[in-house]
Amino acid sequence: MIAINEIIGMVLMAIGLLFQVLGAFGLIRLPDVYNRLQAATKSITLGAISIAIGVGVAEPTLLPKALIVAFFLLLTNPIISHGIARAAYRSGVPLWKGSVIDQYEKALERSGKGGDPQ
Amino acid sequence: MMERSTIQRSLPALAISILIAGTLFLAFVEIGFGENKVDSEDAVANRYIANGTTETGSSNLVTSVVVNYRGFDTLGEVTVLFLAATGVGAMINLLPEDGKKRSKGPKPSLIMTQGGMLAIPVIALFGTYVFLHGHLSPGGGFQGGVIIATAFLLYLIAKPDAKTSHRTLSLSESLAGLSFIGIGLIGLAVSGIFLDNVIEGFGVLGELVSGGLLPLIYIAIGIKVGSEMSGLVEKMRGDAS
Amino acid sequence: MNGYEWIFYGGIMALMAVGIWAILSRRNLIKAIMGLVIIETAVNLLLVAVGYVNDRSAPIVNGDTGLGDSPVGEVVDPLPQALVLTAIVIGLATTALALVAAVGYFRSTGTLELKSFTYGRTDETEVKE
Amino acid sequence: MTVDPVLLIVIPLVAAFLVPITSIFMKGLAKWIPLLGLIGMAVVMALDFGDLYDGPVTSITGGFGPPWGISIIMTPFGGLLATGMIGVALFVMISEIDGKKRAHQTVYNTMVMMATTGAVGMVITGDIFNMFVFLEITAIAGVVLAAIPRDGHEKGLNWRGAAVYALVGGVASFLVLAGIALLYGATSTLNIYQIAERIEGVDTFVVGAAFLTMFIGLGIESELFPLNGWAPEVYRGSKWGTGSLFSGVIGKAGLLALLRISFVVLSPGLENGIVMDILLWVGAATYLFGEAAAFSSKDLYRVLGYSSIGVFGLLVASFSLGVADGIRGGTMLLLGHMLAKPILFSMMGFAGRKKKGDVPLSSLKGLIRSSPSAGIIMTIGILALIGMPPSPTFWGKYFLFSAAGSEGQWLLISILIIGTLFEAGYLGRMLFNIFDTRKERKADTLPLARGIMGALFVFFIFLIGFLPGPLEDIITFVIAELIDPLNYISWGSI
Repeated sequence: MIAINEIIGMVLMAIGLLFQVLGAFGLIRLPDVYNRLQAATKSITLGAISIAIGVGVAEPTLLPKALIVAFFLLLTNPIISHGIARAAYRSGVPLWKGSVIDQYEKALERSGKGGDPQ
Repeated sequence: MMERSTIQRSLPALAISILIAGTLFLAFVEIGFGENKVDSEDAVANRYIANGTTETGSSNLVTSVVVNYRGFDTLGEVTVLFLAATGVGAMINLLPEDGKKRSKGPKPSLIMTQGGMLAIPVIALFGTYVFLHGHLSPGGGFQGGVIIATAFLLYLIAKPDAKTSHRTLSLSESLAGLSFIGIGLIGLAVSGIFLDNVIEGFGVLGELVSGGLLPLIYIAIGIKVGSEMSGLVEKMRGDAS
Repeated sequence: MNGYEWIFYGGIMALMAVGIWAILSRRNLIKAIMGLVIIETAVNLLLVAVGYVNDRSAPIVNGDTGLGDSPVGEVVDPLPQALVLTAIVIGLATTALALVAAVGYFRSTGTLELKSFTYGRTDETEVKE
Repeated sequence: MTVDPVLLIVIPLVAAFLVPITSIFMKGLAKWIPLLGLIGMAVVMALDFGDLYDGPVTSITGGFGPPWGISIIMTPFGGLLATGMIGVALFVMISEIDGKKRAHQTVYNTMVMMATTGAVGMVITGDIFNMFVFLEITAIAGVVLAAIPRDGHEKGLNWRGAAVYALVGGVASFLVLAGIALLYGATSTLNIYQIAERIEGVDTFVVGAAFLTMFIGLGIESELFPLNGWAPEVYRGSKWGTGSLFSGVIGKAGLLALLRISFVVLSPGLENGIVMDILLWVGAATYLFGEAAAFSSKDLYRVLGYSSIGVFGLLVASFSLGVADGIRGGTMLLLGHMLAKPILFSMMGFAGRKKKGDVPLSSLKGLIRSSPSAGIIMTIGILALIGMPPSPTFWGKYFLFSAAGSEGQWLLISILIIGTLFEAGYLGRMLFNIFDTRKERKADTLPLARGIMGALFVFFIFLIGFLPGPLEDIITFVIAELIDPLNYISWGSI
C-alpha cells in the first residue's frame, strides 16, 4: 500500500518533469535568445520547484530542505535570467524578426542614451 | 550539404571513435555493473567500508578516502588547481591585443545588485558550512571552495566596479597550500609518514569535532580552492576591462 | 548480467564516442574543446558506475544525508567517488587552459580553425640576416 | 643515507606555493624560488642515489601501507630517470641566468619546476591513479610552457602549440583514466604491483581494452607514431628550454609509464609477447618517421623536435626487444639523449635568438668562428647524438645492434641503419653549417651560465662514455624490472 503523501509527491514530480521537458523542448524550438530564455526560466523554474516540493511531500524528512531549495530557486532564477536578457540586449543580440514589441528600447529612449531605466 | 573534405574527415573519425568506445563498452560489460565486489577480502575498498569510520574518525567515507587513505592524491589535485590558476593568469597576460576597444558596459540594474547582495552572504555561509562539515555530510573542501567562489563571482557581476585585493587572494591561497603541506610534514616529523593522521582518535564519531587532522586539512583545502577559483574569476575580469 | 550494463555503460560509451568523434572531425577549436568536455563527463560517469553496488546507499555512515542511517558495511564503494572528485578538478583545469589557448590562437590568427592538424605545413618567413 | 623520497615531491610543492607570497613581498627573489626547489630535489636525489644500488627506495604516505594507501616505489630505473630529469631541468633553468630581464620569467621557472615534479612523480609513484594525477600536473605545466613564446617571437605559433597540446593531452589523460577505471573494475585495486599480481586472472579482452587506452594515452605523451602530430607544433612555437623539457623530461616520464604499464602490468594478462611485438614495431615506425621528417625539415626547432620523436621510437623499440642487451642499450640511449639533446637545444637557441619566426639551418653558419665555445660544445653534442665513441649513445647503439642481431631481427636492423643514415644526414648538415666560415659573422659571446652548463653536460657525456661500468649495477635492476614482473611485485609489497 502506497501512502497518500507518496502519491501526491509522485504527481508533483511528474508535473515538474513535464514542465522540464517542455522547457528543454522550447530551448531548442524557439527562435531567438529572448524567447528561449522564457522557456529556460519560466517553465524550468516551475518544473524544478515542483520536483523539489514533490520530493519533500513524498519523503517528509526532506521537506524543510526541499522548501529551502524551492525558495532559492525562486529567488535566483529570475534574477539571473533578467541579467542574461539584459546583457544580450546590451551587447546587440537582435530580436526575432517576428517580435511585435520592444519595450526596453522605448524605456532606454525615455531615460536618455546610455542611461539605465530603473 | 557537407563539404567533401568534411565527409572525408568525418568517416574515419567515426570509425575510430566507435572502435574505441565499442571496445571499452564490451570490456566494461565483461566487468559487470552493480555487482558486489567490495565484500571480498581482496578489494581495497573492503577496508575503507569496514574500518573507515574507526580508523579515520570520519563518517563520510569519501572524505576519509580523499583526505586520509589517499591524501597524497589530494595534494596533487590541489597542485593541479594551483597550476591552472597560475597558468591561466600568466596566459591571460600573454594574450595579444585584439585591437578592439572595450567600452565600459552600463551599470548592472537594480534587480541584479539587490538580488545579488541578498544572495551573497547566504551562499558564502553555505560554502563555509559545506567545507566545515566535510567529514560528516556530503561535500568537503573542494565543493565548499567552489561555492564560496560563486559568491565572489556573483559579487563581481552585481558590482563590476568593485575593487578586489589581488594581494589578499594570492596570500590566502599560498598560506592555505603551505598549511596543507605543513600538516603533512607534521606527520612526517612525528611518525615518519607523510600526511599521517597523527591525532585520529580525537573526538566522537559523527560530531563536528572529530576526525583528527581531517577537518583541518579540509578547511585548508576549502580556503585554497575558494581563493584560487576567485582569483581565476578576477584574472578573467582583468582581461575584459 | 542484469541489463543495467547496457543502459549505463552503453550511454556512457555513446557519450565517449561523440566526444572522440567531435575532436577528430572538427577543426574548430571551440567545438573540439566541447568534445573534450564530453569525454571528461563520460569518464567521470564511468568511474561512478564502476563503484556502484546494487541496493546500497551513499557512503556516509551515521551521517546527515536526510535518508536515515547507513550502517557500517552496507554502502557503495567510496573509492571511485573520491577519484571522481579529483578527476573533476583536473577536467576543470584542462578545460580552462584549453579555452585560454584558444582565445590566444584566435587573437593572433583571427580564426578558430586549425587549418591542419598535421605536420609538413610550411609557412617559413624569409629571415633577414 | 636514505631520505624519504616523498620529499622529492614535497619540496618543489612548498617552493611553488611560496612563489605568490614572495612575489608580493620580495619581487626580485620570486623567480629564483623554483631554482631553489629544483636544487632541493637534486639534493634529495643525490642522498638517495647510493641506495638505488641495493634496490628500490620506498615510502608510504597517508598512514596506511599499500595497497590501501599510496606508496612510493623508486625503482632503480625510476631513480636513474628522475636524476636525469632533474638534471635537464636544472640545465634549462640555470642556462637562462645571464643578467637579462625576461618577460614571464617567474611563471616560466615555476612551470619548469612543476613539469619536472610531475614527471618525477610519475616515475616514482607506486599507484596507478596517483600516476594519472602527476601526468596531469606535467601536462598542465606543459600547456603553459608551450604558450610562453620565445623572446621576440610573435606569430601565434605558441598559441597553436598550446591549444593543440591542451586538446590532445586532455584526450590522452582521460583515455588513461578510462583505462584505470577498467583496471580498477577488474582487479578492485589501484596499486600497480597488486594489479600486476592479479592481472592473470582477468579476462583477456578486458586487458586488451586496457592496453588500448593506455597505449593511446601514454603514447601521446611519449610522442609515438602515429600519435605525435601535436609535438612539432609545440617544439616549433616555444622556447628552446620548453623543447628540451618536452624531449628530456615530459616525454621520458610518459615513456617509462608506458613501459611499466605494458610490460610489468598488462603483458602477463595477454598472450605471450604480443605487447612486446606491438611496441617494437610501433617504435621502429616512429624512429623511421621521426628521423625522415627531421631530415626534410628546414626549421631547426622542428628538426630537433622530430629528432626527439625518432629517439623515442628507438627507445621503445630497444626496450621491447625483451632481452637484456636490448634493455641495456635502451638505458644507455636514454642517458645519451638526455645529455645531448639539451645541449643542442641550448646552443641552437643561442645561435638563432635574433631570428623572428622559424630558425633556418643557415643561422648556424660560421658559429665556430663567431662563438668558438658554442661551436665546440654543439659539435660535441651532435657527435654524441649520432653515437661517436666514446658517448653513451655509442654504447647504446652497440648493445642494441648486438641484441637485434642475436634475436635475428634483420628487418629491425635495416630500419635502424636507414634511420641512422637519415640522422647522420641532418646532423651532418648542421655540422657543415657550423664549420662553414666563408661568410664573416660578428663575434658573439656565449653567456657564462649557458657555457658552464653546456660544458658540464659535455663532461657527463665523456664520463659515461669512458666509464659506463659503475652504471652496470643499476642497469641490472632495470633489466630485472622490465623482464620479470615478479620483481616489481616483490618490490611493491613493502
